[in-house]
Amino acid sequence: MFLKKYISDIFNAVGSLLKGMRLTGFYFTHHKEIITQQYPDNREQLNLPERFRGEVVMLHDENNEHACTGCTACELACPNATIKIITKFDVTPEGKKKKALDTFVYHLELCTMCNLCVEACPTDAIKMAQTFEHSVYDRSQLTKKLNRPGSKIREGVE
Amino acid sequence: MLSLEGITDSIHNWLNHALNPTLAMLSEFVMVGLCVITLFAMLGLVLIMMERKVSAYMQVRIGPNRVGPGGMFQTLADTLKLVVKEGLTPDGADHFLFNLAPFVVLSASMLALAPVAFAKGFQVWDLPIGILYVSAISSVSVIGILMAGWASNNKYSLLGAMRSGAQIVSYELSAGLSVLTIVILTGSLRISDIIQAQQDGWWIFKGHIPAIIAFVIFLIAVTAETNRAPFDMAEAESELTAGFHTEYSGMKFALFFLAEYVNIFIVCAIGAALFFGGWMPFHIGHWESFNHIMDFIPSSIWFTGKTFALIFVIMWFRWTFPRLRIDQLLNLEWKYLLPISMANLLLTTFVAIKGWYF
Amino acid sequence: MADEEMNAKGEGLKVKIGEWLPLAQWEEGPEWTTLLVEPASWPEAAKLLRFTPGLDFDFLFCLTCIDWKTHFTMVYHFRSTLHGHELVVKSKLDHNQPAIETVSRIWRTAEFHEREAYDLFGVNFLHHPDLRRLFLTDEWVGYPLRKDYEDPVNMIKL
Amino acid sequence: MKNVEEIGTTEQGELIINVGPQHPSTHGVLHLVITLDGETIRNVEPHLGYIHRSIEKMCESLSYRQFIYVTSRMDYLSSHINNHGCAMCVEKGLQIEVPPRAKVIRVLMDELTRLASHQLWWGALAMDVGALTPFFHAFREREMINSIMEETCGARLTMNYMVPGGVMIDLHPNFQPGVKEFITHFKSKIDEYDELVTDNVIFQNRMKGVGTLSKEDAISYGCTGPTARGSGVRCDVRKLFPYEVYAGLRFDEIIETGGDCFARYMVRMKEMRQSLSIIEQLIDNIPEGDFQAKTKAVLKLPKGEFYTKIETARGEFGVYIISEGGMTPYRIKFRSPGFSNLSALNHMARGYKIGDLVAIMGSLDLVIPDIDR
Repeated sequence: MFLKKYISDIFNAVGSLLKGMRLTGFYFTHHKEIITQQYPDNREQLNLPERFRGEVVMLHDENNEHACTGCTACELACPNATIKIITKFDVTPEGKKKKALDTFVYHLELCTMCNLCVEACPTDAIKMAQTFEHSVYDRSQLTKKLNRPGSKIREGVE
Repeated sequence: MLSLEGITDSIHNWLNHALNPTLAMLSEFVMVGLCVITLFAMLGLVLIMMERKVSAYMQVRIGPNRVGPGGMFQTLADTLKLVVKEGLTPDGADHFLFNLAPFVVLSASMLALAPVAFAKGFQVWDLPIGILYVSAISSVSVIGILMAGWASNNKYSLLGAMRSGAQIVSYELSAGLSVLTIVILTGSLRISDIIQAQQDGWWIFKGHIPAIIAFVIFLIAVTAETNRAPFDMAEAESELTAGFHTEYSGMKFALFFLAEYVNIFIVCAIGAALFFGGWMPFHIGHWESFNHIMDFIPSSIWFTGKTFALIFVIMWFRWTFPRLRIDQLLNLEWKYLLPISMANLLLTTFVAIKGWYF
Repeated sequence: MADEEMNAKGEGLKVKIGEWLPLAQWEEGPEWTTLLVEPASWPEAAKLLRFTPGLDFDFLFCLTCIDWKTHFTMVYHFRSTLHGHELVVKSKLDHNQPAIETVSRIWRTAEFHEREAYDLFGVNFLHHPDLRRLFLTDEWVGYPLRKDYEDPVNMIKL
Repeated sequence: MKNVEEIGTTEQGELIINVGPQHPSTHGVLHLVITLDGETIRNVEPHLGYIHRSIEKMCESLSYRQFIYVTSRMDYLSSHINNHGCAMCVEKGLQIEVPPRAKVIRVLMDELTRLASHQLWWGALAMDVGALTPFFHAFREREMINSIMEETCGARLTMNYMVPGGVMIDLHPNFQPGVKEFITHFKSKIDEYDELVTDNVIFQNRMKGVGTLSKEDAISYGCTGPTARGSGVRCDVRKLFPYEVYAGLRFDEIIETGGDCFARYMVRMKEMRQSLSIIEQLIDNIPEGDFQAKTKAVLKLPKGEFYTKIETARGEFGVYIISEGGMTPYRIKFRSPGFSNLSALNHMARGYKIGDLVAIMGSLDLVIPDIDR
């Protein structure tokens, strides 16, 4: 009885081992199953989903106009003080003073891509871009100005 | 033809003709030494590459593919890196033993290469007790491992070395007993005799049941003896970080690494010689015409093919199985492998006396 | 679970605990049946809660401390895996020398949770088997989760 | 050369070893000081705090919308579920009714997260006991879930998809086909998992009878999740205190009574199948409607205390908010499952071998940021 159990133990054990070996053997011979993505080479085929959150960018149209009113809603929504908005006062044609965006400072090194600023923006001036290769040689290069030089607010955006 | 038969003889004759016997022998020493070192380097490169590719395919990856065509020169680049790396010796280590250990391990595997028959008539030293010599020398490497573990002054290394000691001492037994099976059937310890005895068929076929059991045990035991997964207790990277070579870096680490792969090669070559006829082509009894066709394939190719097939199986083990625990490892040896191989030895003796093999 | 059922369970608990602790005080919370305990009577109360048949609060799933600037409040959340009812126990501690008896012998999980509370709030758990800092280094000065804790290096004011 | 006494032994000649903070099998910066008698473990003492960021203190200065994203950084493998728990707590305080569509989306995301977490655990456990191949096989399936998440939520690991009142963005049109493809793919692969690891005799020997935790001890140590269910404790929050749509779903609470590593292993393996069945039940029945309830721009919780619990991949995650009526919480306590599970480690590992310690830690499925917070 002992001997029978001893031998059947050995056979079951070897059987279970062979089962695993069959599986690895299958993958060894079936190279179609390989899932490696050869990253820097496949940049062209690499399609990131449109919702992918890589960094915050400000949308500019062809007239170099953006939709940011400088309301600082994004700055308040940001948990990490990633965004700093510097405002200035423009003089409207009617001679009134109006608050406007001077510089949109964005600290990429502090950003956690949580999307709260985009959610908070009332005029959809900012959005998340799909870029993800952010490495630079100096940390100061990660502090970005999102509004382009000379850009101004689009007509009609309040 | 790739056959190496006769090349050694002609070199020997030519040297003896040109020089006096002492000088001839000395120059032969030098030549053999150079050949062995070259072989070592080549084996290291090829086997590490093979391991990485095998593991990659089993793990649904591609593996090294950047350096050279298909990543072929990856190991060369790695070796280059290891050579130029600084070989650190820890502050509290025993400097002499620490630096000696890799060479002990490497010399042990170099010595074990002596009786391996690479092709027909191509063997460094066909000594009459070849098999015994190999099993004796292969246990010397444990001294190197113990030395490395102790001298590192690192508790992980020490634990790894102790495990390795216990493991190699126990698995020697069943490896030796399974080798004895073939020795009984052949009646000789000389490797060339064992290979010659398989002229009409390999022992795994001729010796049927006892030979197959012995082969399985041999495979398990040598996997354990070379510290390969699933028996890589001495390294066990998830438990002991890297075991006995935790503190080694640079070329000294590379020597350990190299010795591991050369050891695999040697045990697989011995396994091929014992069970698959070494360089002997695939012969079936007295089918002269079939045997003749098989003879057209050079003996060196037969040898390499068989050895690498066995190496592949050992790699296959490594990339499929989890590691055993140290007590389970010893249990397996003392409760399963040793009793089975002893019973198998009795069976073999019986078969050999009765002449019930082909 | 429906609110009425919860309330019924809570009332039942109050009655049951009242039998054992005639002086038990209750706090009206929105969700939990909350028992207020003096630190001095906590050891006996804890034993009662754990070992009284019908109460069997064997599962201490949350242990924390709140700094109310004037005093500390220890909060223990209990559940009974037998009966499924839940209870919160609160104990008011002195702000200058917060100390309370350990419950780590009754609920083993309290050993770690009390070490955490000691580490971050400085509450002294009397007769704790191994009261040391858990997260912070042994040399750390101060207790970070207290409201008056200031650390010019590690705390960044946004 | 120094003798052994000088390099760290106790009076009894036991060896003291630091496992971690940098060690291949602690999966992070866990530091264990273990006392060894030969190969046998006599004591395990965890030293925590290597990545303690004091998230509870951080949250005291963040608004109720902002603090949710921080909790992804605690148990990064079930970040969705952590976020979900926090969102639920805020909703409880504000008495927001979440639209049915958002509820279903949340449950779907939770279960996908649980699957991804268990897959990673499976690979990592196999790697701990020495088999490296399963790790890559597990990542192959996890990659599909990550891609689904990336498409809908915009990120792969720390999604920040849950907001108070619902979810941030509606489901991507590719979500349903993607999940269905994943289900068919994973159903065949989970059998391969069994073939490669579960049935393997070496693996079973490594796991069975190792690190036993009795039911009483599991309760006393406050263990939750698969760790406690492996010891026979009923503690699945989804069953005991159903939230969102779990009450209307058909799934089993997996209970194993072995209490050893293999029982914990089997609980998680079976849970993967249960999660698959939950996803199957919901994927075709996502109700139409809003994905987010209307909420005010600035959330202010009324004065009071709010506690919610949720079942993460590791156990019961509790969020305890004490509000003084302001824009930020007065105090937040996160009851993390890993912290309590870890406290049982010493009890479980004592008397076993070093190799077992690794297996036990693997079977506990520790995520260190979850423990350190």
